[in-house]
Amino acid sequence: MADYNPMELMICVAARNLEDGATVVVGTGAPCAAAMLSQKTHSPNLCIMFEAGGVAPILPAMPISVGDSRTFHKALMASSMPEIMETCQRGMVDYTFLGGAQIDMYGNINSTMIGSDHAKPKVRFPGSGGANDLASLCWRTMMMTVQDAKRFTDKINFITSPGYLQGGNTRYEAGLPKGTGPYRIITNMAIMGFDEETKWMKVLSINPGYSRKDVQDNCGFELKWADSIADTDPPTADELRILREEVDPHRYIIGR
Amino acid sequence: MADYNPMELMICVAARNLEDGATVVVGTGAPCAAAMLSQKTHSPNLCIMFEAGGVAPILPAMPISVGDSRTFHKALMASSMPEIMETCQRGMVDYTFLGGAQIDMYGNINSTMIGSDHAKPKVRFPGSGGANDLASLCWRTMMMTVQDAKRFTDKINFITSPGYLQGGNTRYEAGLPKGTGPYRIITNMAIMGFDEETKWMKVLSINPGYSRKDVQDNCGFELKWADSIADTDPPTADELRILREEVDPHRYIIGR
Amino acid sequence: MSAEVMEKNIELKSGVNKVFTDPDADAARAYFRGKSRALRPKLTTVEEVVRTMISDGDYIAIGGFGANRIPTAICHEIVRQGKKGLGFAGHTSTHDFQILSAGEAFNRCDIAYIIGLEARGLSPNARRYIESGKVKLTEWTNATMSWRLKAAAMGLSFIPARNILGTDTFKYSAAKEILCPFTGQKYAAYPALYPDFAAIHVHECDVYGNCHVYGASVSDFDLAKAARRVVITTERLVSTEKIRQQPEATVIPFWCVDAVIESPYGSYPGNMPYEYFSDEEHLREWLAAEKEPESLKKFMDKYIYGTKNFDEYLALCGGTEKMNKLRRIELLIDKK
Amino acid sequence: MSAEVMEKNIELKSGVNKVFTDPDADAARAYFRGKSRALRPKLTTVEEVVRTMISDGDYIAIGGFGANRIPTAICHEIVRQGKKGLGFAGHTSTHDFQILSAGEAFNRCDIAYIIGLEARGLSPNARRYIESGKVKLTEWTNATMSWRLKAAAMGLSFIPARNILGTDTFKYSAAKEILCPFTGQKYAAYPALYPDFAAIHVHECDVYGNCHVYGASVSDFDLAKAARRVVITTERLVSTEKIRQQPEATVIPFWCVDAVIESPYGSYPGNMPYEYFSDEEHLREWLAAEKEPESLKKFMDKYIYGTKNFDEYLALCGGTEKMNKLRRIELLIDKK
Repeated sequence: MADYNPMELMICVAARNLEDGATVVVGTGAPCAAAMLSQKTHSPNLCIMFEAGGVAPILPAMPISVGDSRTFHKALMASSMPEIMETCQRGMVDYTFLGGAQIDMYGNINSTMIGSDHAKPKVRFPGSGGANDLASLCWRTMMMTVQDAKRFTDKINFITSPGYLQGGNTRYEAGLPKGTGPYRIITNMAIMGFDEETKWMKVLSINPGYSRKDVQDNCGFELKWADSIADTDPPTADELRILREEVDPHRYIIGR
Repeated sequence: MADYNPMELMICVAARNLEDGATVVVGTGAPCAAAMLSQKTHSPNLCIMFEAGGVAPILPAMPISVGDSRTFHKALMASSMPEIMETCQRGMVDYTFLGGAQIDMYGNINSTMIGSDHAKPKVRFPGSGGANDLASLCWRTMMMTVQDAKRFTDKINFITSPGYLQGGNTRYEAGLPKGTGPYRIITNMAIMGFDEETKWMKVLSINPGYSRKDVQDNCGFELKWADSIADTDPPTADELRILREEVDPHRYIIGR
Repeated sequence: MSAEVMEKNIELKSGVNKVFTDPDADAARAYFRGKSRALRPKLTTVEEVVRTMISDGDYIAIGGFGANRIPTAICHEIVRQGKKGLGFAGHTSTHDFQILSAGEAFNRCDIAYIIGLEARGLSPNARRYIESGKVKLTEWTNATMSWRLKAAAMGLSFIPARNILGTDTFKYSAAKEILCPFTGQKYAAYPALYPDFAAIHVHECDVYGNCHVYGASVSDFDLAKAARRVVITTERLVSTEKIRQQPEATVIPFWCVDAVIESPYGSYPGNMPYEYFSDEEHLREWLAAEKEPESLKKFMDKYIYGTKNFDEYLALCGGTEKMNKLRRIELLIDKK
Repeated sequence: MSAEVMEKNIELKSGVNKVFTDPDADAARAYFRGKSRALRPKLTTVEEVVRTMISDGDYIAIGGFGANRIPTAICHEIVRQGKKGLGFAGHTSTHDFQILSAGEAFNRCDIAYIIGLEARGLSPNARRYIESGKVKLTEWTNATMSWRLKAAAMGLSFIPARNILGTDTFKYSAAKEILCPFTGQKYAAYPALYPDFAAIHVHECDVYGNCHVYGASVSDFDLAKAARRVVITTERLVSTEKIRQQPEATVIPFWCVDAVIESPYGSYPGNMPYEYFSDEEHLREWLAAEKEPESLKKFMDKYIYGTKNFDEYLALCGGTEKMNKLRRIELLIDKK
């Protein structure tokens, strides 16, 4: 078995979830790496989009900003933020990736603040940026994150970006587009999906080297479990080689 | 005094109403000729716009269509219909010209149909096109038309484009932008404005060779009269020369 | 929402006519979810597109403005294949409307501008067709149709605007009055327009459908997004390398496009900016032929039903020599 | 409107925070009616623009995305002239937000993205400023801010959209829920954003303000229309003849623009597409200096308060040699 770090594992798992011919809006960092790896393995025609307007670039290097020159280098289109967001709203974007300081059992994500007074936050983060938009409007939202009991919490301080809100049908009752929502939460320990009815986070497979107990102990709420829990396939030698040599040769992301 | 025909008179009068530095959306024909004449006499920086997207072209010839190549020949911008219409809606367009089969005392215009059954019109016309939009959204609407008692009617069959609707404040109560409305009706016989309070059509000046009686007899409703009725200044020799030699040398419009 | 606004809500007016298409954004999303966004070559033929991408009863829209930059070959083929019962977006339509009316291809129509050919006059046959009462009509305006397409392009079911209020155009539309929740101002609300099918003619595109358009764009960039199925006819194919050299010039992206057809002189007898001017002589021939149903039938037999495809039509109309002449007019080398 | 919909109206939610600007479309129209649309030369200086076109308390917006294609000189000068009490559109803002925070220039902020510099980390000083409670905050998102500007560019007072519903982002916004009058679907309604002032950096424009922009345009074309007063800084002036050669490339028309400034390297230390890459070293220097208020004061004294203008700042940062280096990175000749 190849040796790899948790970031490499998460990127490889994420890449496998992006099928050929799909559209994905990514940010900088790990999501962009996952999309690039996917293109270089099984999805040559995965269409990568950036919220500032870049569409299907030939990425010469990792972008530093989702609006920098690299995001539309030899692109098929350099458009605008409304163009990308409206393409999402129209239902033409399949996937996106989000990050955040907290996530709850329904996949709601906080990237705004810690504390209880919005006017004077204890800790302030950047806010939604495009995260709420992409979580609201793309068909399937994924997250890559290191798992711990503080981050995976049932006491989320602020719902910046919608998961399944209060579970069940509450997401659609709130007015968000039908059929959208969190799809996969990819952590260093496991891969989670969501129960079809309750929309509660549900473990689908456990990563090599971790146990059920590890996964539950590092989560601040009770996890549901799929009927049969698979072992996550570790990164293949090919995936690792391409990721290390072609996608992120300077280890900007996988070296973190 | 120079010899001229009614179309030439109307175009010259219309041109005088377009001041330098203003914006005007025009169609083909007489309005376009008026705007061009205005540029070549006193308003070199009159900005001419066409609803299909052309902005400030250097017109090499009379356009046949408001979307043909001439409307954006060496233009400052070749944009889109929403761009032009939204510029109007934002309050950046000063003038427009409309035509129609009927006009009433409040400046409402019919270019849709004659008859009473919308589903099976007695006579069908093209409909609004951009006319309703421009009448709704530009600051000041003007009309050039030959005057007769059938066309100037208090029994308009269909209000395609809004004038002052039922007079008074009804235009603004209906939700149309404040301060907009019909400004001048330029006919072969007279120039009309609208009463500030009642918004009823009001004669401002009478064209050479016509009497008050002519003007009223060729109007299907009772006209109001300004306190002092001026004589319309006839086209000057300069205006006529430029109109005939530079604006419409082939007499496409002034030869009608 | 204040009691005052709620009370006002009760008095809000609606147009009396029909919305011919479903404005529901989730229904559109459900369709778009299944639409291919794969970067695959899409070259095909006019015959194939009209046969497989348009069914009787579909609601269609045609790009361009008037006779300028229109996909004439598609309009001909719709008539040639005898499509019937279509819905039609009569938005800045002139020669396209004239062709489809000659084939009596549609039975319901959203009207912004119909039956006219601008300064050229009115189409006698299109006028007869509309006055016959055979076509269900809903009134709108050019801006309104643009905004209905924009609402769809944005993935909405409605959009507010400030025109048409208080007029019969509103009364015979399917618009509804609404109030701004922030200012209380009255607005017209328009239902999003998601056509089943759209055909757009462009200057250049690659085999995937990434398009360049020069000159005024009218509403075509929104139309390409709003329509469920889109065919691009293009003056010429260009390489994808050329597209990638200037990504800001891509105005319609490949994922909107289902089919691509190379169609030189494709806007004939209309004007194609920077390429060729309209053939005013031939357009006059159309109008003259339309005066009587008999002469129109003869004309249509000769030019549409009697030709196999658009190339034959071009040849009948004067071929390369005529096209060169129209190019010289467009480029201001010759006067028309 | 049906009784059912009316009943539902009563339950429609509103965000709890403030709209910092007047969304009223007629108020905006009244301003735009008086705005000059004359085709007149508009060349001026950064000092003059900031002195005469921005008053304390105004609401301002800055073009570009993050540190990419931003009008840095205008941001510096706002701080240098000590403007106070501004409202700020925190839309895709990074280095611009960092500069204005260092000058404590604003006291209310519409938030989409603030205090961060994307992959580079968070600005310690901007974070302190926001966590101090000195700044009134209303939450939005990137798309929402884009759509608020689009609503203004369209001349509306509101626009509907399908994001943020059900979240705390909605709760701490000033949005309102509304229902589609056609489908009954719930939407978020956003108030149009008409900023008092906007500064946008472009690649090329003429003396009248007709602009070319290459690469992603973010929301700048809508921003140019939405703002009451607009200044364009440009990498280089071009002739109006060049503008007229390619009218479809004009993305901001002259009538939106009140002032034009030639500002080569004007997006430094940010990235200008096709021109020069960002100066990551200098941006790290900013972040390091911000760790303590004392070191930030020293840094600001050196780079902003101690320089007369943006040219002096560029010289301090390495002048032509540095700019050439950044161009080589941008063009992929050198690795960064």
